[in-house]
Parts: sequence; C-alpha cells; structure tokens
Amino acid sequence: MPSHSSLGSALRLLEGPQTLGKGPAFWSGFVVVLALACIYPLFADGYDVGNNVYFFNWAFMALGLSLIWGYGGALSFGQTAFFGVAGYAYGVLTINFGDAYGFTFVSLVLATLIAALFAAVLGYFLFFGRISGVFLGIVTLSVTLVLERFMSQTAGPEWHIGSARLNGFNGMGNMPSLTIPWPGGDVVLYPDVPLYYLTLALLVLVYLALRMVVNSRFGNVLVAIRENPQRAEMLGYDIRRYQLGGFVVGSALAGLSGVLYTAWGNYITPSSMGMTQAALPIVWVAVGGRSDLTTTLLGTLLVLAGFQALTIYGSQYALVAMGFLLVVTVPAAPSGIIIGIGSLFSRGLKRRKAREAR
Amino acid sequence: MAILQTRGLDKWFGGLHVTDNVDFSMQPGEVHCLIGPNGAGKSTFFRLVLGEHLPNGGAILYDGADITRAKSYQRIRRGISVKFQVPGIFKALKVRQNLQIALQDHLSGHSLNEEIDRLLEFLKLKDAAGQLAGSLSHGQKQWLEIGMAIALKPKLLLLDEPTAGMTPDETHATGEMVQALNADGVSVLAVEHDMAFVRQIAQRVTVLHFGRVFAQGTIDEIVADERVAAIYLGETGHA
Amino acid sequence: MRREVLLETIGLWSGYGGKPVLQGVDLDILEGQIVAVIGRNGVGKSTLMKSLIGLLPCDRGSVLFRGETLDAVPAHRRARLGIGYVPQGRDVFPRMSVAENLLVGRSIDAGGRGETSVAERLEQVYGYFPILKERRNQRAGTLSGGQQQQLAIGRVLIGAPSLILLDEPSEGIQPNIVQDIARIMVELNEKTGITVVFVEQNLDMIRAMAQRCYVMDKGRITAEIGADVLEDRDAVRRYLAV
Amino acid sequence: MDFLSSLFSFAYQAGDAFAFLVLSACGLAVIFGMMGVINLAHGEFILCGAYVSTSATHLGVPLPVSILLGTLVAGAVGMLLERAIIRHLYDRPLDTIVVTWGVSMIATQGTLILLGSTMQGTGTPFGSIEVGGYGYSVYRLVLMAAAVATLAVLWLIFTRTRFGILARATIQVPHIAEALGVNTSLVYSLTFGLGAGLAGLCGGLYAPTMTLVPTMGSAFVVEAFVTVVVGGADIFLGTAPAAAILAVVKAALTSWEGQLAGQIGLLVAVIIVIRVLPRGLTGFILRERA
Amino acid sequence: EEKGPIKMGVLEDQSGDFAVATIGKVHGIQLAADEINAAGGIDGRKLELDIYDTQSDNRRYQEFMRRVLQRDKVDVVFAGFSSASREAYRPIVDQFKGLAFYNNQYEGGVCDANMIVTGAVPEQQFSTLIPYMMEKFGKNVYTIAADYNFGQISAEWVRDIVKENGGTMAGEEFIPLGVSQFSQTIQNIQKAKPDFLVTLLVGTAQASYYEQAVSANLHVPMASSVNVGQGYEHKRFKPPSLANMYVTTNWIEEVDNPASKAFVEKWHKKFPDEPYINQEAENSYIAVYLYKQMVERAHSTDHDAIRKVIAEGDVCMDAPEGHVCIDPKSQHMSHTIYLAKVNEDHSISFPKVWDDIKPYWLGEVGCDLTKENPEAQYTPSDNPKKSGG
Ligand SMILES: Nc1ncnc2c1ncn2[C@@H]1O[C@H](COP(=O)(O)OP(=O)(O)OP(=O)(O)O)[C@@H](O)[C@H]1O
Ligand SMILES: Nc1ncnc2c1ncn2[C@@H]1O[C@H](COP(=O)(O)OP(=O)(O)OP(=O)(O)O)[C@@H](O)[C@H]1O
Ligand SMILES: NC(N)=O
Ligand SMILES: [Mg+2]
Ligand SMILES: [Mg+2]
Repeated sequence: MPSHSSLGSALRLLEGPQTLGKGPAFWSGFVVVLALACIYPLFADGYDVGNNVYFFNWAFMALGLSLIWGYGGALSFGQTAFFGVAGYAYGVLTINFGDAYGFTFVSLVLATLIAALFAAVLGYFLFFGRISGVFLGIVTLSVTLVLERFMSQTAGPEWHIGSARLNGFNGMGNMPSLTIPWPGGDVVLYPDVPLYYLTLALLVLVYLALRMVVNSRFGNVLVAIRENPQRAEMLGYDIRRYQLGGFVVGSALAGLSGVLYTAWGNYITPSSMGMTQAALPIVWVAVGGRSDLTTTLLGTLLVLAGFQALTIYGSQYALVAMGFLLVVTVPAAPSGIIIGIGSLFSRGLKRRKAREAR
Repeated sequence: MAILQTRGLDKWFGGLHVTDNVDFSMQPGEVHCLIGPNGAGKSTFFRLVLGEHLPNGGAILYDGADITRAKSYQRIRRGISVKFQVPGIFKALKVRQNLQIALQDHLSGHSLNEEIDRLLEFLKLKDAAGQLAGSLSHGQKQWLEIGMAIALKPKLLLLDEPTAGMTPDETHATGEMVQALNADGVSVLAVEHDMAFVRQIAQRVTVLHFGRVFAQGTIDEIVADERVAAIYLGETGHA
Repeated sequence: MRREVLLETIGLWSGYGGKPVLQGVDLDILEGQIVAVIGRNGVGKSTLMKSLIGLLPCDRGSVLFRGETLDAVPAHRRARLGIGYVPQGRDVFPRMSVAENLLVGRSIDAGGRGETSVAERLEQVYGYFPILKERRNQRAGTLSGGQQQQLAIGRVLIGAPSLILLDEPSEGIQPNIVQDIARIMVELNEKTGITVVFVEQNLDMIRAMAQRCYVMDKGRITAEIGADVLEDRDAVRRYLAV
Repeated sequence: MDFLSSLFSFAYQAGDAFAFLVLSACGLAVIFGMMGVINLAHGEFILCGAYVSTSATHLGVPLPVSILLGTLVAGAVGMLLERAIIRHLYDRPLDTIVVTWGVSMIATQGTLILLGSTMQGTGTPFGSIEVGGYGYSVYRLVLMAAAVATLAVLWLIFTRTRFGILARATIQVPHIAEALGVNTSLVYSLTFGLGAGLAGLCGGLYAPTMTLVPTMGSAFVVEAFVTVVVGGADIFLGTAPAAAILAVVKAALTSWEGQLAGQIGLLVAVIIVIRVLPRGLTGFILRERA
Repeated sequence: EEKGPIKMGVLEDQSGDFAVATIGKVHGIQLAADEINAAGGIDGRKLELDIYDTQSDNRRYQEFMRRVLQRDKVDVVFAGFSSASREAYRPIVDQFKGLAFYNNQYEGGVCDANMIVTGAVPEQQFSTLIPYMMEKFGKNVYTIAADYNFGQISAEWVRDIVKENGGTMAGEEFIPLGVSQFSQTIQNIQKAKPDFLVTLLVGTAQASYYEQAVSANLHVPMASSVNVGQGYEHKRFKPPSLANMYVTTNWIEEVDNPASKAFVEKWHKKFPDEPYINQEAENSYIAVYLYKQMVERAHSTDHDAIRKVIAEGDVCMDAPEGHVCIDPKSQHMSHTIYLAKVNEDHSISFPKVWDDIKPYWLGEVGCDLTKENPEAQYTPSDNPKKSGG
C-alpha cells in the first residue's frame, strides 16, 4: 500500500510548476507523438532511422544542460568534457574487455558513471569554491579545452590504456557497437531499428524522470537557487549540494550522450571536446527554450535536423543561413522557438476565431 | 541562556571599522530592536549573525552554541530566519511557489497547500498568488519576504526594516504580527527607523553608532537620551 | 503671481504587459508646489512615477509638461527638460563611486539651465548630506541603505531640476535625516521655486513637506487633500488606511 | 651579459604574450565587461579589422592609416550590429551567446563566399634587432607598445571622460541612467562600437604577422575570453593584471616545456586563479583596496 | 547490364578551417567528371556527383557518409581532408562495405581494403627530401611539427631518415593545432642553429610561423612535405617569407611539363577564380580517372570486382604529374615526386624530380590487402612487423 501511494506521488511530479504541459491535452499529445515515433521505422529507410538515432544521441546532453543551466542557472560551457570522457571511457572499456556477455552495456553504465564522477569532482571544486556566473562558464570551458588539447597530442603508441590506443587527434576507433547477448549469436546494435527503439526508450525514460526531478522538492530548490542563491541559502538549503547534484546529473547525461555517440559511430575524437562543439549544446538549448525540458528536447531535435538539412541542401550558403536563423529567431522568441512557434500558432488561432466570430 | 549573544564582535571593510567590539545579548522570547543612524552597521550586524560575512574577531553564540564559523544554511536550520533590508525573493517564480519553497521542508501535500493559503491571506497577497514575484510592488515584495521568513517557523526572527514603505496602519499590523509570533515563543530582533513601530514592539532597544553599542535600554529610556536624540532621532523623534 | 500648471496628466492609463495598473489618472501640479501622492501598497504610486518620467509608456491618456505633451518623448529627454526622478529602492550605480554617481545626474542639466555651476551644486549636495562627501570614493553598492537613499536624492539635485519626483524618499532613512530631507526640500522650494511630487507613507514627512496631497487607490486618484486637512494627522492616516 | 640577454629574451616573450592577450581582450573587455554581452563574434571583428587594413595596405595606404581604417570600419560595423540586433537582448544577456555565434557564422562564411578562402599578407614592417645573438622582430615591440597605449587610453576614456561615467552608469542600471537624462541607446551603440573597434584594432595590428583567412578570428577568442574573465568585473583593474599573470605563466611554460605546456598551462592557470579568486582579480583587488 | 548512372559521393570541406586547401579538390572531381561525361561516361554510364559540404567538422563526415552509402546508395565516395575526418568516416565505410577514395597526402598507414589512397605518404616525400637537404645544407636538422598524428608520425620519419643518413636532430618541437604565435619557437630555432629546418605545420593558424620567422630575421633553409603543396603559403604570404623552402610534392600548379600546363589551362578555363590548384586537387582529379579505369576493366562497380582489378597490379595512368600506379598491397598510389624550391620572389623552381616513387612502407610492414583486410591504420611504431618480431 505505501509503495503504491509513493508511486502515485512520484507520478504526480510528472506535472508541476517547473514543466510546461499538463492535463489530458498535453499527455494525449505526448502519447500521440510517442506512438508516431514508435511506428516511424516502419515507414522510414535505414538511413533515416539511423540518422534519427544520431539526433537522439545529442538530446541527452541538451536535457542535462537544461537541468544545469535552464533550471539551476549555472551556465556550463564545458558539457562536452563529460561527453568526451564518457565516450573515451566506453572505447577503452570495450576495446579492452570486448563486447561479449553484454559487456557493452556494462561499459555504457560504467562510462556514464565515470563522467558523473568526474563531474562530481569538478563540481565540488566549482560549487564549494563558490564559483558562479561567467566564471563557471570559463572554468568549464577551460577544462574541456585542456582535455581536447591533451588528447590531440596522444597520437604516439605510448598513449594507451590497456590495449586501447588513444590515437590523438585522429580519434579512437574500433570500439564495438552496443551488443545484446543472444543465444543464437549476439545482436549488434548498428544504427538501425533495434538501436532506434533502445535509444528512444532511454530518451523517453530520461525525459520523464527529469520531469519528476524538476518538479520535486529538489527541483524547487534548484530554480530557487537560479533566482536568488542568497535567499535560497537563507531558507536553510545548502545550495552548494543542490547545485552539485544538478551538475552531476546533467553531466552524467552529457556522458550518456558521449557513450551513445561513440557506440553509434564506433569513433570518438578530441574535437568533440573543442570550442565549436562546446558551443553547440548551448545553442540547441537556448534556441529551444532552456527553462523547460520539453522545449529543450523539441528545440534540440529541431535545430539538429534543421541545420543538417540546411547543410545538405544549402551547400556553402548553409552556414550563412544557419547564422541568419539564429540571429532572427532568438531576439524574436524570448522564451525559445518552441514557445515562440506555439504562441504564434495560438495567436493565429485566436485571430481566426475572432474573424469567424465576426 | 541567551538566545543570541555576541562577544567582542569585530568587522572591518578595508579601513572601515563597521562592527566594533560589539557585545550584544538577547533573551529567548524577547523582542529586541536595533536602531541607529544610517551606516551604523545594523545590517552588517545581521549579516554577521547570518554568516553572510565572517567576523574579523569575536564570537557569535546562538542558543548556547558557538556559530561564529557555521555556514549560513546551518544557522537557518538551527532556527534563525531573516527578512533582509532589500527584499530578496525568487523573481521569476510565482508568489505561491516562493512560499512553497520556504515551506516544503516542513510540510507536504495537503497541509502544505493549506499553510500556503493561510500565509497568502495573512500577507494580503491572495490576489497576487499567481503573479510572478518580480512583478509585485515594492511593499508587496516586502510582505512576501516577511512571509518566507516566518514560514520557516524560526526561533529567532531577524527583521531588517520590515515596515519600510508601509502605511501607518500596515506598520501597526506588522507590529501586531510580531507580537503574535512573540506570543508563540519566537524571539525577534528588528532593525527599524520607524519609532512608532519600535515603541509598539520593542521590549528592549540597542542603539548602534559607528559600529559600537551606543546605548541600550527600554524605548522610553532611549527616547529620553539626549545623546541618541542628537545623533539619531532629531527634534520630533519622540513618536 | 499666477502659477502655471507645470505637470498634468489627463486620463492616464498604463501598466505592465497588457495588465492595466493606472486606470485614468488625472492630476495637475502647479509650478512651485510640493504635492504628495499617498496610498496603500500596490495601488500604483510607483507606476505613476514611472509613467511620468517615461520609463513606462502610457497606454492611453497623456502627460503634459509646461503644456506640451510628453507622449513621444523618451525618458532621457524628459529628464533633460528638468525632471529629476528618485526611484523607490534607490537604484544607485553600485560599482561606481559616490562622486561618479553624483556626476551622472549632471545629464539632467544637459542644456545648462542651472544658474549655479556644477561644482557649486556638488558642494551644496555635500552640504546637505555630509556622509556623501566623507564617502565620495566608496563604491555606492557598499553604502548602507540610508546612505544610498541620500545619494539617490543628491544625484538629481546636481542636475538642478525644476521638478523632482521622489518615490518614498524617507524609506530606510534615520529619523533626523528624514527631517533634514523634508527641510531641505522645503528650503529649496522656497529658494528656487522647485516643484516636488513625492510618494510617501511617513506621516511626519508628508505633513512637513506637502502643500497638497493626492490619494490613490486601485490605479485612480480617489481624493485630493488640501493644506487644511494635512494639518490633521489622524485624517491623513485615515486616507492611508482606506 | 648572458644573463642580461636571457632576461631580455624572457621579457620579450612575456611581453609578446602580454600584448597578444591585452589586444585580443580589450574589445571583449569593453563589450563583455561593460555590457555583459558575451560576444562570440569578437573574432570576426578582429577579422574585419585585419581584412580592411590589409586591403588598404595593398592599395598603397600607409600601415598606420590602414590599421586606423580597420579599427574604424570594425567599430562602425559594431555600432550597426548593436542597433540592429544586440539592443533587443540586453535584458537576457546569455542569449547574446547564441545570436553572436550566428553573426560569427554569417561573417566567417560570408567572407569566404565573397572574398575567397584567403587574402595575401602584406609582410611585417620594421625588420629585426639583434640582442645577445638572437634576432627579434621589431614589430613585436610595436605591438607591446600598442597594448600598453590601448590600456592607457581606455583607462582615460572610462575614468576621466564624461562618456566613461555615463557608459558605466548605463550599463549598471540602464533605466535609471535613462531617467537621469542619459541617452542610453546612444551610449550602448558607442560602447559596443568601441569594443568592436578595439577588436578591429587588434586585427589590424596582427594582420601583417598572420595568415589571413576567414577563420582567423578563432585564434584570438579563447585567449580573449579567459583574460577578461580572469580579470573580473572591472576591465581596468582586471584585464591588465590578468593579461600580465597569464602572459608570464604562458611564456615561462612555453620556454620551459614547449607550446603544448604553454597552452595547457594557460588554461590551468585560469582554472586555478578563478578557484582561488572566485570573483576574478577585480574582486580581489577591490577587497584589498577598500 | 545495369545502365543507370554511376553515383559518386563527394564529402569535402567547402567551409571552415580547411576550406583553403579543399575547395579545389571538389573542383578537380567536377572537372574530371565533366570531361568523362562529355566523352561518353564510364563504360557508357554517366557519372553523377552527390556533393556535400562537410564544413571541416568530423561529425558531418559521419552524418553524410551514412547518407551517401545508405540513402544515395552511391557506388564510390571521395572523401576527406584531415586524417581525423577520415578516421571518423572509415568505420561507416567498413560497416557498409563501401569504397572510399582518400585523395590526400597524409601520415600513411591505412591498411583497409575499402579505402584507396591517392595522396602521397611519408616514405615518398621524406625518403627523397631529407637526404637531398642533408647533402645540400648539412646534417643538423630541426623539426617543428603540428602536434597530432600527422605531425608526430611525419616527424618520426624525418628523425629515422636523418639518423640513417648519419645526421643529428638539433631539435624537435611540436605545436598544438590552432597556435598562431611563434616567438618562442623562433628563438629556440635560433638557439639550436640547425643546418635546415623541417616544417610540418598544418592549418591556417600555424602557417603564420613563416611571416613571424622572417620578421625576427630567422633565415634558415626549410623543408616540408605539407606546406606549399597543400596550403600554397608562397601565394598567401608576402615574399620573401618562404624563400629557401624546399618541398617534395607530387604536383603543384607550377610544374613545368606539357601535360601539367594543359591541365592547369583547362582548369582555369572552368574555374577562373581558383586561387591556386594544389597537390590534392590534382590527386582528386586523377582519382576519378583511376576509378573510371577500374570500373571499365571490372565491367562493374562491384567492389570485389574492382579489387580484383587492383590486384592485377597495373592500374596506372599518365597524370599531369607523370605516370602513376595503384599498389595492390596497400591500395596507395605511386607518385612522381617534385622537389619544389621557393625562391626569394616566391617563384618556384624544381631542382630535382624523382619518377615513380612507390608507397612501399605498408607492404613492407605486412599489409597485403590482396590477402587480408585488417581495416586498421599502422604507424612506424605500431605495425604487424613490430608486434610480430
Ligand atoms: N561590502 C562593504 N564594503 C565596504 N563598506 C561597506 C560594505 N558593506 C557595508 N559597508 C559600510 O559599512 C557601514 C555599515 O553599513 P550597514 O549596511 O551595516 O549600515 P546600516 O546600519 O544597516 O544602515 P542603514 O540604516 O542605512 O541601512 C556603512 O558605512 C557602509 O558604507
Ligand atoms: N514590473 C511589473 N510587472 C508587472 N506588474 C507590476 C510590475 N510592477 C508593479 N506591478 C504591479 O502593479 C501594481 C502597482 O504597483 P506599484 O509598484 O505601482 O505600487 P505602489 O503603489 O508603488 O506600491 P508600494 O507602496 O508597495 O510601493 C501592483 O499590483 C504590482 O503587482
Ligand atoms: N592528412 C593531413 N594532412 O592531415
Ligand atoms: Mg541597513
Ligand atoms: Mg511603490
């Protein structure tokens, strides 16, 4: 009985002041979108399915940054550090210990935990040192750039962990894809339908879990710290712990992105921790609407797909067009494009209703 | 045993001696007012008690324990709570949520909502419950901040100019609120420039001047003190 | 001497993001008057002050200064017409020194209307508020609350305004300096004919300064009190209670 | 003698790094330090200054005039950008990251499309001097002098001129500055223009020594940002000592262990300094002084 | 049999950091494809290009390699400038059993049957260049190299060849990518007083070295395998900053023979704005014709059929640079290696030319793609021979 009610109260946290969207309308929409996502592979070719898995891979990092920045108010410019650390960790683990007996999944968990541990150490250093604002951004950026520069020069054979060569700027390859042990022979999850469902399931799980986190007591404190850290502390909260908690969870998600990306392409490179890559999550999250998980998620997928499409069809004008999109949409949509599009839509609806009424 | 006591408390800002060897003490259940000229160091004294600043010397004792080096949140958890001079609320959150964050550690579910409603009523913010706190008027922000401070059910409540910007009636109501809390056993230390308010609530008054304890006594003693009149109250100070 | 109307609002509406706060405010202030605006928390007093200086656009109605409409005039140009605004909550420039804060106020007098030189006015302000002189190199953000309030008032006096808008000037100020401020304002008014509109809750200050008083409630002027009623402390208090 | 020449050598290396950090950072310090705008297009203003001054030099304009021209054009472009876009974002400074990143993409790729993948250099003037058997580029000494002069002029502008006071007031509490008669919209444009112009100056000064390509700005951006942030809120109190500390660390590590150590050491120094002084050097200096 | 067009995916950086050196590669492919199509296509089939701009971003290579192989179903891909981008897409090529041409000089060592490399490799460029330089200028050598795989492995080659020829290393310095300031490096070189300097600088930022060195009055003979031929620094910097620089390249615009001249002429006719036709542009052009030959001989675009053709060992052609052949063991290409000397006024002369320099190293260390396909990249210090013995 008590477990029942605690499950109930946990589920109640799926809605709350910290997340947009509530009530039957939202959840039916959610179910429809999820159902569409589930039947999508039936109608798409292998490329589209694999490509969508690739987009999903990045969404975890974006959701994590939304938690740290959008909810917690701490702009980390270096989430790519955790992405990279976890990606390399997955590579090192699986190259050394192989892919049998489901070890790739053990590696996925371990690599994510390694990223979380790294975030815990760095976060302790940051938050318990009372570093905030841009200072936090620059320290995290510096960390990711140090990792990038260091990893770039590990081309020599002396740089190896076990049998895994770090392989410098060219990047580490040859790690196995995620592999499910199976009686009749292991199932290797190439970027295809099974991997699609796996990643989608993970994404839905993480999204729902994060909704519960941000609407919980913990989430309340996190937004309180964003609004006014001094007041939050004067309500008796040890704000450093909460900031650290948010940072570790968000960074673990960046790590998860890193693992999934590495397993997806069998490749991880120091460039994925560089300046340009570090700026990308910030762009996705800011464009989508950073202070809500749903807008972050949708915005990230939209930006990723949009920019890729532009690159495919825009040739060398693609970058100019992307730039224009950012320059135009961000000032026009203060709470992100998702809400911007939403309110445009509802305004249009209202206007039409008004016209019909007349 | 004193609820709050400081011994030889010292604070320097560069060359400025802002808190100068302050020995202060108040008893449990007391309503104590701290007054003094602008810049006397009243707010700084609060910040020292709260751990926002660390003192350069001296000790702070709360409820018998030495909290001189304790972290702010630890002091709050021990039962101190504060309304700052400049309201510090969660601007982008709704009024209701501001209160929820203050209350959620003690209450949950239905009783949490009830308590929030009760507080909103009391703070005259019922109509503004769904408004973003940042869009409240100055006075409403002060009320909200007071509400968050008392929501913690403190043993010692620090109020830095709680009635600034309030009408005489509102000031009086605030005084009654303080008295009601005090009747429930809350000790109150308030900074005020409004002598009517001080007269209404204070059981004892301490005057700070240039960071030092300048005078101490009942409100009548203080008002009668010509030195205090000279530095602080002026001609019509005897409210 | 017939006094001109210096400042006038006609059916003024304004608010925040579509939500109306002022709902048709009519008032007129004669040149050289000291007028108080009183009312409970949240009735729109500060909103009125912001609309007068132009920090909030008005949705309907207009503000007239010396008979000219200010509707299309941005705040900084209104200030340069000689309107000095002291906001509620002081808003000093926190990372600038006291002296630098004061110098910003010179912009009000960009046209050089003031008869006295800036240096003289600076000395005058230092004379009114000696603490500002003593702390002229301290960063304003580290001043005490009351010190900041004095700075905020001094900052507009530097610009030799012909109209001062004061939003709760006594807030956070020690009693004897409240009296000083009231005295200074009255003195200035007598000497230079400066016009003052101030929002206030402190009865002593209202009575010490105001020649006339508007009472606000729910975004409207609900009463106007003359000098005779102002004499009566309890009567004023009743207006504030509503 | 040998000691003196190695001393000169170290001073030259540190001065060289100092000049690079100061000149890269000044424009950013004005735009970020003063306005809170995180300008990721900083490198493209440097690019603009470099391209304009180089083109002018190719047309026969004397180098100092070309550099001035680069500065002015970059400044003017900055003012336009401020008018058109940045001013809509002052109440949400973090969004400027995204918008200026977009501007940077447009500028970089636009340059590539319009002007091609590279521009020919002009060569470095002034030749070299010899000290203790080593040749040193004289132009690098000019860069050091320019860095110091830039700092001095900025300090004068911001503390000794009315514009400086009004700019700082505007940036700290814009609506109050406006209500006190300050034309804040003009102040914003001028301040942003000044920052952009300083970036242009950096580009003009370094153009003769570098590869001229559309992506050249990125060589400056990281160093500029870390210098400004390590400096902290006050650009004059902060940027110069930050540049000095970072320059010494970088020069020492580079000469001791090579470029990688210099690069990583610089970043690690940033992390350590911020950890020790969480409000940057400004916070530290002010606390000591007050 | 099949009569549809032959589809070729092209993944090259037309924007971003590497665009300086790679826009020309796309043009080379387009030029060859147009010529081939005008002459009736390959085996009667038109050649169709699917071109993507990879923006100097490894991620785009991963995205688009999947796209061309899975969606566009191309028969062959021409892809990549930096070695990192090649390593980023190689797992995908291997997974889908695609066929990719990497038309770029690089650090060498890729032993992968799904890859064909037309660019020059260290043994071709250094075994010629270093002995020549040592003989001409002396045996004390200083290397500055980009601090990543290409630079480190190339530096290793230089070191080994210098030692073999009885020389000494006066110094070796590695520069992280993106570094643009060289005062300290310049001083280190001055201190070491080498007889000549090997510059293995990569990327536009590092190229700033040359300008900064001259302005500090550092005039030491220079040798390189990568500069000039790839980044045409002699065109981008004002003379004489690259004077006295010696480069081994398999072709550059200035190569003075009739085939080369005709090639340059028809190129400029089609692409009048091309700032410079570099070595990789020519490699890309050649690669299209080599592919044509393979398909025509295999009568199919099937990879196994094509590899059988390669295994015959006589996939050769007369290119603008001279006669070239594909080595069946490594699927790398032999080259004519030109020693280009940059003069005071940045004009180019060719003191020496080596014909038919083979990519021998991979075969020597045990790569034989006709027998097995390890899909690996070997380095001098990490290869089957080393681990075997
Ligand atoms: N961070 C600081 N740095 C330097 N001086 C400071 C700092 N904080 C406060 N001061 C100075 O310390 C003195 C005491 O300030 P405090 O705010 O405690 O005064 P107060 O008694 O609360 O005054 P008020 O009644 O005006 O609020 C003032 O002179 C103020 O300028
Ligand atoms: N920035 C804002 N956005 C939205 N609503 C606002 C904003 N500022 C004030 N309000 C609302 O406008 C109303 C009037 O506010 P105003 O500040 O003018 O009151 P006031 O009369 O000055 O009160 P006080 O005595 O508390 O200062 C209040 O209901 C307040 O909630
Ligand atoms: N392949 C190269 N030059 O990186
Ligand atoms: Mg105070
Ligand atoms: Mg108000």
